[in-house]
Amino acid sequence: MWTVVATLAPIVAAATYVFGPSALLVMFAATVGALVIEHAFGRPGSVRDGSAAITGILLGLTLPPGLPLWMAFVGGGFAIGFGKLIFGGLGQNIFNPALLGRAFLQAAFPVAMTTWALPAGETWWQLRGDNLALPLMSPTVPDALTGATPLGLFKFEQTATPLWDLVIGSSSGSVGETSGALILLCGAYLALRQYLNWRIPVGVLATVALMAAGLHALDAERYAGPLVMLFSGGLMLGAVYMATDLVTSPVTNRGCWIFGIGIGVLVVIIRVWGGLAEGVMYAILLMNALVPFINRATQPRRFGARTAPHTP
Amino acid sequence: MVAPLTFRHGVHPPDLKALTATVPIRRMPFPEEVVLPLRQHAGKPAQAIVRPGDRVERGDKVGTADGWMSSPVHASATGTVKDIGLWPHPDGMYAEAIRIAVEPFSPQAPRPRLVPDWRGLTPQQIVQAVQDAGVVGLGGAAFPTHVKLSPPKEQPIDVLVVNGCECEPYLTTDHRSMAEYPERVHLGIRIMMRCLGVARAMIGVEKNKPDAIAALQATLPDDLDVSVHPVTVKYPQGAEKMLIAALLGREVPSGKLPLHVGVVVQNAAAVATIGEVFETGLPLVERIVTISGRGVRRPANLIVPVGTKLRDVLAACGGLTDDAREIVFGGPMMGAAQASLDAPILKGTTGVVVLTAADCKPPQSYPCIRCGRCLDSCPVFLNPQLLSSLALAGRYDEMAVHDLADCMLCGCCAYVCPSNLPLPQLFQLAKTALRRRKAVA
Amino acid sequence: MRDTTAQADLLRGIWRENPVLIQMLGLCPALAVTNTVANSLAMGLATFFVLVGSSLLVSSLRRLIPHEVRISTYIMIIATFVTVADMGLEAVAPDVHKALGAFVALIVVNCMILSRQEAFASKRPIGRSLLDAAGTGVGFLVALVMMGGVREVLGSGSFLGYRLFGDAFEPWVIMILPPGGFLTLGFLLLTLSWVRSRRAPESGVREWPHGVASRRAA
Amino acid sequence: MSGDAHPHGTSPVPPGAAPPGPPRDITPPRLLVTLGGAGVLAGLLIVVAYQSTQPAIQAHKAEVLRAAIHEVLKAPDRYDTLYVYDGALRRRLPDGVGPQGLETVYHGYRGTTPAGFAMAAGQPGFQDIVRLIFGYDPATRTILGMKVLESKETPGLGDKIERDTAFVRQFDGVAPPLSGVKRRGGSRAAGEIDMITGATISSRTVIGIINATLERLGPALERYDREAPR
Amino acid sequence: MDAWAILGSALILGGVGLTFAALIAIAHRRFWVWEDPRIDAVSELLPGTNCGACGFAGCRAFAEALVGQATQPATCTVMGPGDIETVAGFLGVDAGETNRRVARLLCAGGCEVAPPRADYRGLGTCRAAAAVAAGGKGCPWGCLGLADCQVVCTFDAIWMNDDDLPVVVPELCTACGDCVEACPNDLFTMMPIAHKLIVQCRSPLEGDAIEALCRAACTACGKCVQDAAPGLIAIVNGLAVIDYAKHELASPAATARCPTGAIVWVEGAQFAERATPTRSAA
Amino acid sequence: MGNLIWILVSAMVVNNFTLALFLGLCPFMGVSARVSTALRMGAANIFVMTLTSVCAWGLNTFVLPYAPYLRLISFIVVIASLVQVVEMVIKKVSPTLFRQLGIFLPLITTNCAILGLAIFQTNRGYDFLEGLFFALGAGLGLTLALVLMASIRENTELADIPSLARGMALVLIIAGSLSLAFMGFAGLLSAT
Ligand SMILES: Cc1cc2nc3c(=O)[nH]c(=O)nc-3n(C[C@H](O)[C@H](O)[C@H](O)COP(=O)(O)O)c2cc1C
Ligand SMILES: Cc1cc2nc3c(=O)[nH]c(=O)nc-3n(C[C@H](O)[C@H](O)[C@H](O)COP(=O)(O)O)c2cc1C
Ligand SMILES: Cc1cc2nc3c(=O)[nH]c(=O)nc-3n(C[C@H](O)[C@H](O)[C@H](O)COP(=O)(O)O)c2cc1C
Ligand SMILES: Cc1cc2nc3c(=O)[nH]c(=O)nc-3n(C[C@H](O)[C@H](O)[C@H](O)CO)c2cc1C
Ligand code: SF4
Ligand code: SF4
Ligand code: SF4
Ligand code: SF4
Ligand code: FES
Repeated sequence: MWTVVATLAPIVAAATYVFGPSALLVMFAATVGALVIEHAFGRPGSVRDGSAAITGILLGLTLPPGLPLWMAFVGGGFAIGFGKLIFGGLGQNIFNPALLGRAFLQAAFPVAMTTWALPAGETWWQLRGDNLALPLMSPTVPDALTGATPLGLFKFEQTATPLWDLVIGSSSGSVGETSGALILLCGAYLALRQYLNWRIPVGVLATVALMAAGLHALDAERYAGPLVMLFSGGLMLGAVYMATDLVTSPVTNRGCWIFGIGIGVLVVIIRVWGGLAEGVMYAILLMNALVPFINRATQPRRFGARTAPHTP
Repeated sequence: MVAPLTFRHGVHPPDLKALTATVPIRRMPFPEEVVLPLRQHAGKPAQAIVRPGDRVERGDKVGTADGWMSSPVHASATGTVKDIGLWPHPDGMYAEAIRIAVEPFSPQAPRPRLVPDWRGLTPQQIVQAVQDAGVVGLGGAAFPTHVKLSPPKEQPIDVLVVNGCECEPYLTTDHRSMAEYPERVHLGIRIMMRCLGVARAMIGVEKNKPDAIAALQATLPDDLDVSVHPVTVKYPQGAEKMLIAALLGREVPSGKLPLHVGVVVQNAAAVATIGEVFETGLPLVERIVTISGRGVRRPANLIVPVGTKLRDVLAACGGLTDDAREIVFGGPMMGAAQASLDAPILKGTTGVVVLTAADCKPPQSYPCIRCGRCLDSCPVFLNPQLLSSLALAGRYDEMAVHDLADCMLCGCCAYVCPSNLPLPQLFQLAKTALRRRKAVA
Repeated sequence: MRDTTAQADLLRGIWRENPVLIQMLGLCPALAVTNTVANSLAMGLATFFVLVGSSLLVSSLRRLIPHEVRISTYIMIIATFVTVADMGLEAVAPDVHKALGAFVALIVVNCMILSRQEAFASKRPIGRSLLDAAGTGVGFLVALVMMGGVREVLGSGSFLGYRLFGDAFEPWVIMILPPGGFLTLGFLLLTLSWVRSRRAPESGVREWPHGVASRRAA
Repeated sequence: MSGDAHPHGTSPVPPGAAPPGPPRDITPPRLLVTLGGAGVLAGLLIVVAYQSTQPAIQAHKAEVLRAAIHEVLKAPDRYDTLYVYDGALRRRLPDGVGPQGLETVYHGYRGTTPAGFAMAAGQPGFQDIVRLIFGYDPATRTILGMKVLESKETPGLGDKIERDTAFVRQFDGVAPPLSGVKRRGGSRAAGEIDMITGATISSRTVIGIINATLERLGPALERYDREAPR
Repeated sequence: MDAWAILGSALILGGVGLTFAALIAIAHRRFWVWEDPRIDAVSELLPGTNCGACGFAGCRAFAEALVGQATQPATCTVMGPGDIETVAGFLGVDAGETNRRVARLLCAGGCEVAPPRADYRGLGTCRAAAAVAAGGKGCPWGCLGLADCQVVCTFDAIWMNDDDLPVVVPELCTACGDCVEACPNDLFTMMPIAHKLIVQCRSPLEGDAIEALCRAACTACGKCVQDAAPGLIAIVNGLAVIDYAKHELASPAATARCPTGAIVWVEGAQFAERATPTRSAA
Repeated sequence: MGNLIWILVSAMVVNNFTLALFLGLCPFMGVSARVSTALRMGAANIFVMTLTSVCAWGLNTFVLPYAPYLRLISFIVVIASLVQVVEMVIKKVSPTLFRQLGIFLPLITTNCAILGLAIFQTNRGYDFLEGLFFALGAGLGLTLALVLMASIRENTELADIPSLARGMALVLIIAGSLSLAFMGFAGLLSAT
């Protein structure tokens, strides 16, 4: 698990570079929240297996940089407590804890969770929002700092964002929505080290790309192109780090294909026809709920089940 | 059809065979006492035909086969029967065993020709001779060879497969026997082909034994269709179903035996033994055993009288090192851990591996994280992840539904499991539990 | 059903067999309308009225009602009271009625009420049935107010409309949304069983091993 | 038979009462009497309740409606209810046609001068149907006001369409067709409505409802307004 | 209007009621399946643990059997005498006589008296241990002390004492037989609580051979055979075997000279909390 | 047509009866332990809901205009009686199915989901076809929720749930998580 933490380091660094100290603070708060709960209610010493840390960091990566720290902390706690420990701790949970934590935050504090800070310009050291709002108190957002996410812009204001900004991640969005290229790199490494099943990210990204291409061909005005779709929002992070959570993804390879493709389809549906600008989180959670089913449906065919054709 | 020369899934554990791969086979001195359990083979135990106080000579029959699915036991040393009673068995329980006090200064010369010369015997007579010689499989289950040699009529056999893979780490028994006694292997093959009336024999040897392959190639008989096949080095290549898949591309139906696809599989050492038995006329009273592992001072390939106590065998190899931790009969993947140094070497004991603390997996293990790697390693394509969680919940009947019976306890899943779960142990206990239930019902 | 004293009949439903927290009956209203304490109270009272009323009628008619049509009859009786309650509420407190929406009408099908008729009122004398109904009704009310309390305090930062934390408080909107309902009840149950486990300490059962347990060496 | 009278005080059915024999024959008459009786009884109860509560309820309903119209028509002195019948507004319907299921429009007057029309309509929003009422004056071709009647939008986001006065005010006196824009600050062109950040969909829904309704009824309104009886 | 409304509604509802009464009456005539109401009543009286110790598939099945006079209330091992009486009285049948049985452990070799010969590092369950070199316990027949039986016992009738031996609390044991099924070494048997003389050993080994492994073992010395009533006890391959058919002849005397205390006279539970290899246990 | 689709989808996922509107929770908690049962329960629900929708439409068009105050009681009585008849039929035809869903049939009859369907359909003035789609969507949504919950619960049986959470607490929290996930469908197909 700590290997995974290590591969997250460059992404964290990039996020800090783009969004300034706020990003670091938010991720830190989320991780602390996760670790505290894990330590309080988890099995003795289970903090050391590193999974709680991963959950926390990944949660942090999915939050807006300007989020008050206490919210991030609450999110981390919820993710571990209700997302994981309730099910019996490591390896037993159904839903991806980090995303469950995010879903909780988004439903609890929709406003704070949909006010997106602009990337840090020359004022790098400046906080990207009211990070330091008192616990339980609402943030006071300096309006100048906020903007809309590329997806929001496209969906609700029909204004596209230059692709290059997306690829290098210099556009407003959640902490982790930085450089897709970098995330892909780390993902490739993890896949090589067999920490994740490459079929899932490939399934997700390919599906999204194909569907987006199709729609774009139909009506370039209404539907964004495949590359924009791929590199905008949390898709990269989700496909590489969240959908691939070993625990909450299918165990069979065929299952992983189905899982990945399903996520891809849902992402496109929610992004294009849904009420929300971004659908990765919900897509993954919904597919998580289906995993028991998928596993059951894709049992391997045991050796010798085929009646031997041999007749000497 | 084109043979793939390997099978799907499986794992690549480091084969730590270097310790003994080049060590020539040597004979160990006779111990003061040998213990001959009557249950050394699959099937019914033999029945003692000697009494305490009797004097027996090396090769004499001391226990007779109890019916067809059984095999006799022969004295592996000249001496007097001390006692017949319960004695620690390598399986951890106690079992009826004949204890023989070995005569200190006996030449241990066997009586001449206890086994008839095979030439001029009919196949049936040869099979009978094989049973009387107490020959059983030396590759694992110690299955009585004569049973294999007389397949039911309705099941025509067309190939004899000699299993020289020896995929377990450390072990070099088959390797050395093939390298040093290729003629015996070929003689054994000749005899078995005669009995089975098959025209074709294939020897499967993993590529990591070039000298054995060379030796066998060099001595190939020109009047028989025998071929040597270097197969991929992968565990469990030696599992007969996997080997058959590799050599012939045939898939043994689950729950069925090799003979259902017209094949008989016999382990290389066992074949060599058959050759030896008919050559020397001495029944199966000793076998080649690899004593290896970092926990033993002088690893070796020994010719060990059947029934020699573990303690004596180890002594013959300079004893244990200080950090020796765990003693295993068979290989580290499938072998059975030993609790008592009094347990005797059996006919089916392929090797003795002494693991140091560094070698054996740490006991600490984590909950399953559903990574699914076990599914990708299981050569019989089961779902160890599901099976293990069912086992931990004690729901054995559902495990049976999920083909627990097909699990051959090869240990691939445990080998890859990042959570270090003792999966085969779980499956083993589930199997025993189910068997008990059936017995009760 | 064991023999019971009058007092037991009354108290049972309030806590030990609380319809919502223990028996998991009548969950829909318990989750749907408890986003504020006021609504919870209104709902609880309406249900109480219906429960008592119909228990009274059912147990007094219990000898006349043929077994085969009992369900229909009970429902008819209950439905009558609900209609009355519905109209009454709408006339007296239109805003609350609007807030509760269809759920006042849905009291008819509150499983709890029917199950009380089936399990108790149809078999016991009037007095007992009334006690039982009252107890259960109060139990329901208690549960609803607990839910409503948690959800309103977190979800709006107020209790019965009084703001508790001042204006800067950031409401936890989720508590008012559907997931909040489920999570709150789940959390309540957790707390309850925690309290219970505190009362009756674990009988030192060894936990079934996860992974490998190292055996004590002798 | 009372349960607690039972010797063991435990059984709902005392020993004697359960004839282990064939089904005790059930008599249709008894069934009919019971259910019928219960029905009649229930009917009486309900109607009494109905009679006694109706006035209050109706009054309240009327009051709510009045208040809404009052708000979106900017306090008219009176209003009369018009029905939309085959594409035209009618004060009274031809005989034989009941008011059920007909769309209603309220025509307000200040003194004797028409003060615009108020009409209610709905469309799916972010969560569920959003229903609102708005006032429109064909003479000036401007919207007079908008009020959300019912919505299940998210508290804190979507429900700003009713709570956020800044948003609601925007509708006073704008000229349809409306169009939603998202500009932070800056001035608005004619017919532009600044949408609520974080609740674009709800905002759009409101705008959509008004546009659609006017598109549907606009002509009728104007015609009626022209030949309206002063 | 009022009068009309009232009458109308009353009529409508009455009509509705009538229609459905009729409908149901018909349906009822054609489809009704009669079911003895006493079955419900009885199953309400039963404990509802569905343990199956009565030999029926759960409490309701038992209730049906009871009503059908196919069995007797007392065969339920969970109900106390009072409740059994209640049921019997309710059905007006005879309760039947209770022969309560409890699970007895045929081993006294806890970790103190029967030490391990090897250190077992594996899954902490008896089943798992038994599969690996008999769990490394000196006596492979003996109790492994890893508490599978305690885990399966749904009635919390088993707890492990300081000596890692399972202690069965007779008052709680319902003879459900789960522990018998659970124990990999078949160390539990169901015994009538009346049987007080028990040989707590299963090893066929004799004399020093076993005493070396377990200080509480039956060494087959035969002293108990002499001390007991003739024919009550016999030595059968390495074990003292009691003929329970003759149990009424039994007396604590038989345990008097047992060198290891393998044979005991049990009142109540077999072992004490702090177990020592004493002769007759608490 | 688009309208019909929206009604279906909205009733199925956006405003899922169980996860968003809290209707029919008792059966949802009760029969969601096994997937097989959940499926059957779902089927039963779809059936009864369609039945209900038709009844409600009938009553709304033919009876209630003349006696509005009888709405609730006539709904419930009609539905209840119809389903009791169905119940008897099933009991006769397939005793096994009856044993599996037996006690729940009366519960279905008188469960919030059914009556709620009727009431919503009335409040929104759906016509016959719209009503059918509404019922279908609601039924499908209910089945979806049931089956998802069941498959998850079967999984958690194998996990060692902390003793505190065993039973309903866990089920509720899973339900909460599901309903969180379903929020992703919010605004689907709405007029954007
Ligand atoms: C019950 C049983 C019956 C068998 N019968 C035959 C047989 O009739 N002929 C044969 O060639 N092998 C027979 N086999 C031997 C198997 O093919 C296999 O060689 C033996 O089980 C040892 O395999 P292993 O070492 O992979 O466990 C039998 C095995 C078992 C367990
Ligand atoms: C996992 C596994 C690995 C095995 N590996 C070998 C092996 O390496 N060499 C071998 O001769 N037999 C091996 N066996 C036994 C063979 O399957 C087969 O039983 C044996 O070759 C039959 O010959 P025998 O009857 O002389 O033992 C293995 C069995 C299993 C289940
Ligand atoms: C929990 C939650 C509730 C929401 N509620 C609403 C809502 O009631 N109305 C709405 O239009 N959008 C709602 N949104 C949708 C998002 O805010 C969406 O991003 C927004 O409509 C886009 O507008 P923006 O580009 O100004 O952020 C909600 C989102 C979430 C996560
Ligand atoms: C490639 C990879 C991705 C992971 N993604 C997540 C994640 O999205 N959320 C999470 O809580 N844990 C994640 N984990 C860590 C770990 O699987 C998880 O936290 C715990 O198992 C609880 O689900 C991930 C682990 C790996 C190896
Ligand atoms: S031990 Fe069984 S389950 Fe595991 S890999 Fe081998 S055959 Fe498959
Ligand atoms: S390899 Fe181990 S951790 Fe991975 S799924 Fe299989 S059992 Fe679970
Ligand atoms: S009696 Fe059996 S199950 Fe119980 S602890 Fe001993 S060995 Fe384990
Ligand atoms: S010898 Fe007897 S008493 Fe001792 S451990 Fe073995 S079985 Fe138990
Ligand atoms: S209260 Fe809604 S189904 Fe029970």
